[in-house]
Amino acid sequence: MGQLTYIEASARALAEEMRRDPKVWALGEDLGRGGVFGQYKGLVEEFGPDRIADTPISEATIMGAATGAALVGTRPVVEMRFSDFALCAVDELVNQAAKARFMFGGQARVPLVVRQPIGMWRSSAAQHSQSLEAWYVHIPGLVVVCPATPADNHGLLKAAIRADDPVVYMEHKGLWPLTGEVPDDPDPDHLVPLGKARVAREGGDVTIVTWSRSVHTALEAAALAEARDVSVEVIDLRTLWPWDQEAVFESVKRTGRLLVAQEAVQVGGFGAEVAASAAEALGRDLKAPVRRVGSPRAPIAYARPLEQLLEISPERLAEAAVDLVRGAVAA
Amino acid sequence: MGQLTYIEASARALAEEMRRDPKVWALGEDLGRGGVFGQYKGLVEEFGPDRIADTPISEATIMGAATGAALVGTRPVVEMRFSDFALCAVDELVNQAAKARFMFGGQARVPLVVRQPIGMWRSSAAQHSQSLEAWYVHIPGLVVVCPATPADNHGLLKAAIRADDPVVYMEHKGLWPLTGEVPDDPDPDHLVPLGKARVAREGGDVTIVTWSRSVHTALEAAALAEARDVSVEVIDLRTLWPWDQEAVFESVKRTGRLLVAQEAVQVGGFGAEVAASAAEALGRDLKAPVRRVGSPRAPIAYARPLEQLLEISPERLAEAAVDLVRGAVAA
Amino acid sequence: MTDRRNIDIPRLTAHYRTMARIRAFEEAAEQASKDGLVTGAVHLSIGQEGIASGVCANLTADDQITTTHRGHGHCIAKGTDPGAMMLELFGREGGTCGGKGGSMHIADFKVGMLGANGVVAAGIPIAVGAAHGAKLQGSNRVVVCFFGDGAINRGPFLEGLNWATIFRLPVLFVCESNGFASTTRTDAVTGGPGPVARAEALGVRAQEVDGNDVLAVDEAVAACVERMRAGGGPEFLLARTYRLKGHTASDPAPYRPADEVEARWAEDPKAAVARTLADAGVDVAAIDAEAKAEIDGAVATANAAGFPAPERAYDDIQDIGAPAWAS
Amino acid sequence: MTDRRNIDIPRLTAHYRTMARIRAFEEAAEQASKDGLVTGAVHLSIGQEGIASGVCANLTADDQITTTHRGHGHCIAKGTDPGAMMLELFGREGGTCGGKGGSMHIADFKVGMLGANGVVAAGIPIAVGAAHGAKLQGSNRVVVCFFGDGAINRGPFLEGLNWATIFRLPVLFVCESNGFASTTRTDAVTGGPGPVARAEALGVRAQEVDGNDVLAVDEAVAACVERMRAGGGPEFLLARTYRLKGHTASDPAPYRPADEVEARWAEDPKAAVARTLADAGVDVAAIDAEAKAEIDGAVATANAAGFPAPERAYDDIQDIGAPAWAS
Ligand SMILES: Cc1ncc(C[n+]2csc(CCOP(=O)(O)OP(=O)(O)O)c2C)c(N)n1
Ligand SMILES: Cc1ncc(C[n+]2csc(CCOP(=O)(O)OP(=O)(O)O)c2C)c(N)n1
Ligand SMILES: [Mg+2]
Ligand SMILES: [Mg+2]
Repeated sequence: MGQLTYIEASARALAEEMRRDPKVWALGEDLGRGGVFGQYKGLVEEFGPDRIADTPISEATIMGAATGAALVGTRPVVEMRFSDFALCAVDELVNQAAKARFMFGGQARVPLVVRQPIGMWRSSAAQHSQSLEAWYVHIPGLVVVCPATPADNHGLLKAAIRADDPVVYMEHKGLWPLTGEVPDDPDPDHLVPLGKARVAREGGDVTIVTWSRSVHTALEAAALAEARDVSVEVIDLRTLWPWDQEAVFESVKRTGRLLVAQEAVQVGGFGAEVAASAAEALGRDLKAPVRRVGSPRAPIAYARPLEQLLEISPERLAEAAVDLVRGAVAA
Repeated sequence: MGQLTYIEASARALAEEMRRDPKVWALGEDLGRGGVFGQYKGLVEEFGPDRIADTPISEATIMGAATGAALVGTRPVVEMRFSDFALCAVDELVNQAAKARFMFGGQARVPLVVRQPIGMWRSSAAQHSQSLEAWYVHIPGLVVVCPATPADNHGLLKAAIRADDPVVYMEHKGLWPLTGEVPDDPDPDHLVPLGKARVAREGGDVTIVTWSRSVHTALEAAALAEARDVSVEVIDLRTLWPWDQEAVFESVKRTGRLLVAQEAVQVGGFGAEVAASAAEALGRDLKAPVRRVGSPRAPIAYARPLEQLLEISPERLAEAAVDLVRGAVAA
Repeated sequence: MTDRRNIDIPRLTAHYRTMARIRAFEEAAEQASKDGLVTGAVHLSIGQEGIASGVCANLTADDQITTTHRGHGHCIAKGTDPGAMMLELFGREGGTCGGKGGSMHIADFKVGMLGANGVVAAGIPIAVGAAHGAKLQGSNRVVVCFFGDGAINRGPFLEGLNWATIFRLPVLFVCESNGFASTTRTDAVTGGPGPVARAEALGVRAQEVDGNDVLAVDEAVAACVERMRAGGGPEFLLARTYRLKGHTASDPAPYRPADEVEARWAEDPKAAVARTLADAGVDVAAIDAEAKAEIDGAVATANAAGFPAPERAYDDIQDIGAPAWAS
Repeated sequence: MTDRRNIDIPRLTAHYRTMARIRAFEEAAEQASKDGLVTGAVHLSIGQEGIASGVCANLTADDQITTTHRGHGHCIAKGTDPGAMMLELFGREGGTCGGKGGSMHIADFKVGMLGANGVVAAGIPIAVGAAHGAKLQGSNRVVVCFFGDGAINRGPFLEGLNWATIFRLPVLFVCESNGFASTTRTDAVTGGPGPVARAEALGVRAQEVDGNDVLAVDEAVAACVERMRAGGGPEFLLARTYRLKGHTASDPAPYRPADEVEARWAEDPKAAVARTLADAGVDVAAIDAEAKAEIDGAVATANAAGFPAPERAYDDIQDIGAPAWAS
């Protein structure tokens, strides 16, 4: 095992897959100089400019050309830079890439990964901070992945690249420098399977279901709650579609309480799907009503104190977890 | 009162508002010949080609130019033809129009309506049938309206045009020919208020919350359920953001049961927000777990029998309503 | 028609056969739409057959095309079986896409037909990407991207042509300029000197051709394909034609004068070829009859075929996370 | 510098004052960014001041502009108070947007500054729409749309210019060609003969100018504005310049050779004006000092100012359906 940052883990994953499979290539703006965050550092030197392709600022065509190139048998990894810019390429992703396999009756597949860095980060303001994972979960044909750790950004990116369908791969900008263990000399086929959640912390009183950077917030909240004698289980979903209902339901059945934590706008966020599904399936088995914590329905402000206000804090999450348990006891 | 179709009601609403306020204008493809569905019939004759503007096939710029024109004080009504094509203009709507007022600290407003016809309709297949209302509900800054009747397509469109923020206005293609009463010689200021639901049918055992064309499916389902001694209340939300929580919660508190019915893909659909909110707020007051009915997470198929399979039927909805009541009795 | 003295009659006859099959298909599709047998929208390419045939005659089976909502002719010219296409229009089992796509999403990957498209101009980046794929794969296949004169006002036109230029990709962009985008005259919404100038400004070698002259199209495209195979990069062809029918099979097109349409019927590219061939002694009526028989058979087969099984609505979505079918 | 014999010294002095204020602002913003006082990304327009000043000197208070992520200079030249801008960069109360937008979303509607933009090319349709609004309102104001050489590869460039042509709108498109789009040389990703040809192919009257020569810009724009006010429709100006700094204040730009940058510093447009004015006896050091004093004050004020009240995160979202603030 070795220590890698979240960003290094992704670069290694991509390099490993490119070595393994000559059909894999990457395209996007500035990749030849390592990409805007350095995710592609060193790759053009190893793989050359055909496979680490610098593109014009043409998001629609980056996405659309990747779709065409995938339809004819290559395996593109698309870099969208900020998930917000992927909004310039929605027809290409949602109307074309996601639907081609189905519309064409299974004649072709669209094996591509579209990397869409998400999240609030250093006063990036309203057009560089969004977390729109809920949108892509709603679109048939797409797989949606949100890694929270370096190990997952290695293993999930590899799995995503090997998937034969379009995968929306959302890294969190705030996690780039996060360091963690990543298998050093891995079995080249060591992947983190898509669709499987991870129990990030075990607990017995309440289950926090979360993903992406909020996993770390939830872990901090769990520590705070523990100090108040509330035992929190934290489930890192890792893949949002398909999400691991089995793992979530097993845990919630055990704890009797579900708290969904998300950085995204709570209204219409993916947390609604998790909460609604649990409420439907587990109904009266719950010891307390399901609960969501997320961002208010507000554009993301620039000023750092306002931006921070929109982030879910460990304190707020811990409070909600404790409330759920205490409230249920009282009920 | 007079009988108008849903499509005629919208044309009359637009004409009335254009007469009232010279700042109102409409833009989109083919409007000068009445628009692709005839929603603009007769308008260019009355208002001329500057105010009923024919545009090139440039959805991004239709939306973006409308945003610019709204910022400087005009009130554009944008026609997107099929909501699916609005996916070519997402940056303009979501990153620009929805956020400008906030990002600029309230210096300017973006009073525009973007009409996005939705829904399955006569084998329109995967790229002409989507119902993506959930996406826009998730975006701060936007109002989202889904009229279900001719009267509402008159009163809500007028209210949307008078709103000072961007309104995503989603008519259902399958409702164009629907006939209904619309005030004949209305008080020019008779509007249907945004954000207020309508009880489409009263009932005591279970509340179906729905919108758009599914309101009519729900009404048929209610009749079927009645024959099985289950009394269904049908709430037509009309506006999805802001949605009328008060009306929904009042009803669900009374009936103790909530069924959300939507034509959209159920996974990540707006129904998840309604169901999760009700589960959170009403919790153990419910006599049965919340329940959603919607489309499977599948692209919309062309063949009519497959398309119909994806639509929610009155039978399926009635079955779910009866189940909810019987299941609860059994529990 | 190109200079008659040097006409290659066998080649022109082959074109005529393709054009007759397309025409017969479109007329049958129109009728089936009017009869309510085809429920989805149908966009006819009647009057534009010369472009489809002239272009695709220069392609090998490996070469690929993308097309638009008005793509039946391109499919047939590229080698798709009209029987499977008619099944698709009828939404039946055995259709090119198993009845799941319909007219606007016909695809036939085994003949290099990478898909029609319901979104104007959306085929452009896809075609460019297919060519990018060919380049990465070291293949010398070429890609043809068909689109209408309405599509040149959407952003992907600029992005796609620029992309093809900078990556020096073997894509032939064919703009079928039929005068209309739905009910709108494209002249009224298109600024500047025209499509050729736009393409050249994006670095793409461009030329205009009479799209109603199949041999002129054929000749121009032969040269384009040769240059592309030699690594010359993208090409653009503006093919002028006219949409002889309405926007869809159910559009009577009241927005244009009858005499305008009548004058354009006099330039029907199929009739022009028929006259030349008849002069050369070819039995064009027999070709027409054969085409009609083939398509009549396709309609009969489609009409008799079953709808796809309901579980087909749930398959070919994605490997993981697809909904489960439970009758 | 344009022919020295006919130079209007007072006008050039006014330009110099504007350029000096922009330069001082950018240098202070760079420092504040390095000091961690400005948390969001800052894109400096150092070396591009001649374009901002040359263009905006021809606009009235009613005229409007849109700009990009690299828009500080345009704001100052259009009349926005640098003090309010600095407060905005610092995310403080009193900023142009109350601290809610930051550098990439500065707007100042009262001086016709309709907003910077965080999305490349997104200002193009907005500017076109603002001009469309002017036409509908019967106003004779004009709109200037600033964007970079990287933006001409996005679809809105084509759509927006075509739109301006067909509706004959008074928009001046100014492409600031500084050689780079982030770390990428724009030459490497831009096909064809260049921006002027692209604009002309879309029906827009276009010309190239030395963007480092403020008087050349001024003169060209004066003529553009005159033609636009007379109803001549859209205009395009390609202003060649160089991005003397990195992409952002934290980009050391290792991807370009030091001697290239050094050579370009020798063409610094501000220094060129300073030389001319000094020759004419103008005290440029005094202007520089005045600019620096103004901006130093702006920084001090910004640094001392309070952050916006937390409830500001919840206001100015929308009239109905906004989240409630509950401390
Ligand atoms: C992005 C988008 N906008 C609008 C439409 C609706 N639409 C379908 S075909 C068409 C006209 C297309 O004109 P053109 O490109 O000239 O092709 P033609 O129909 O003449 O073959 C329009 C506007 C669409 N399908 N996609
Ligand atoms: C649609 C979109 N894609 C990518 C980016 C990231 N980005 C910000 S500035 C920039 C370079 C822009 O280059 P240019 O237009 O030449 O402007 P300059 O920075 O040189 O002023 C890029 C790629 C963005 N903001 N928006
Ligand atoms: Mg056309
Ligand atoms: Mg640049």
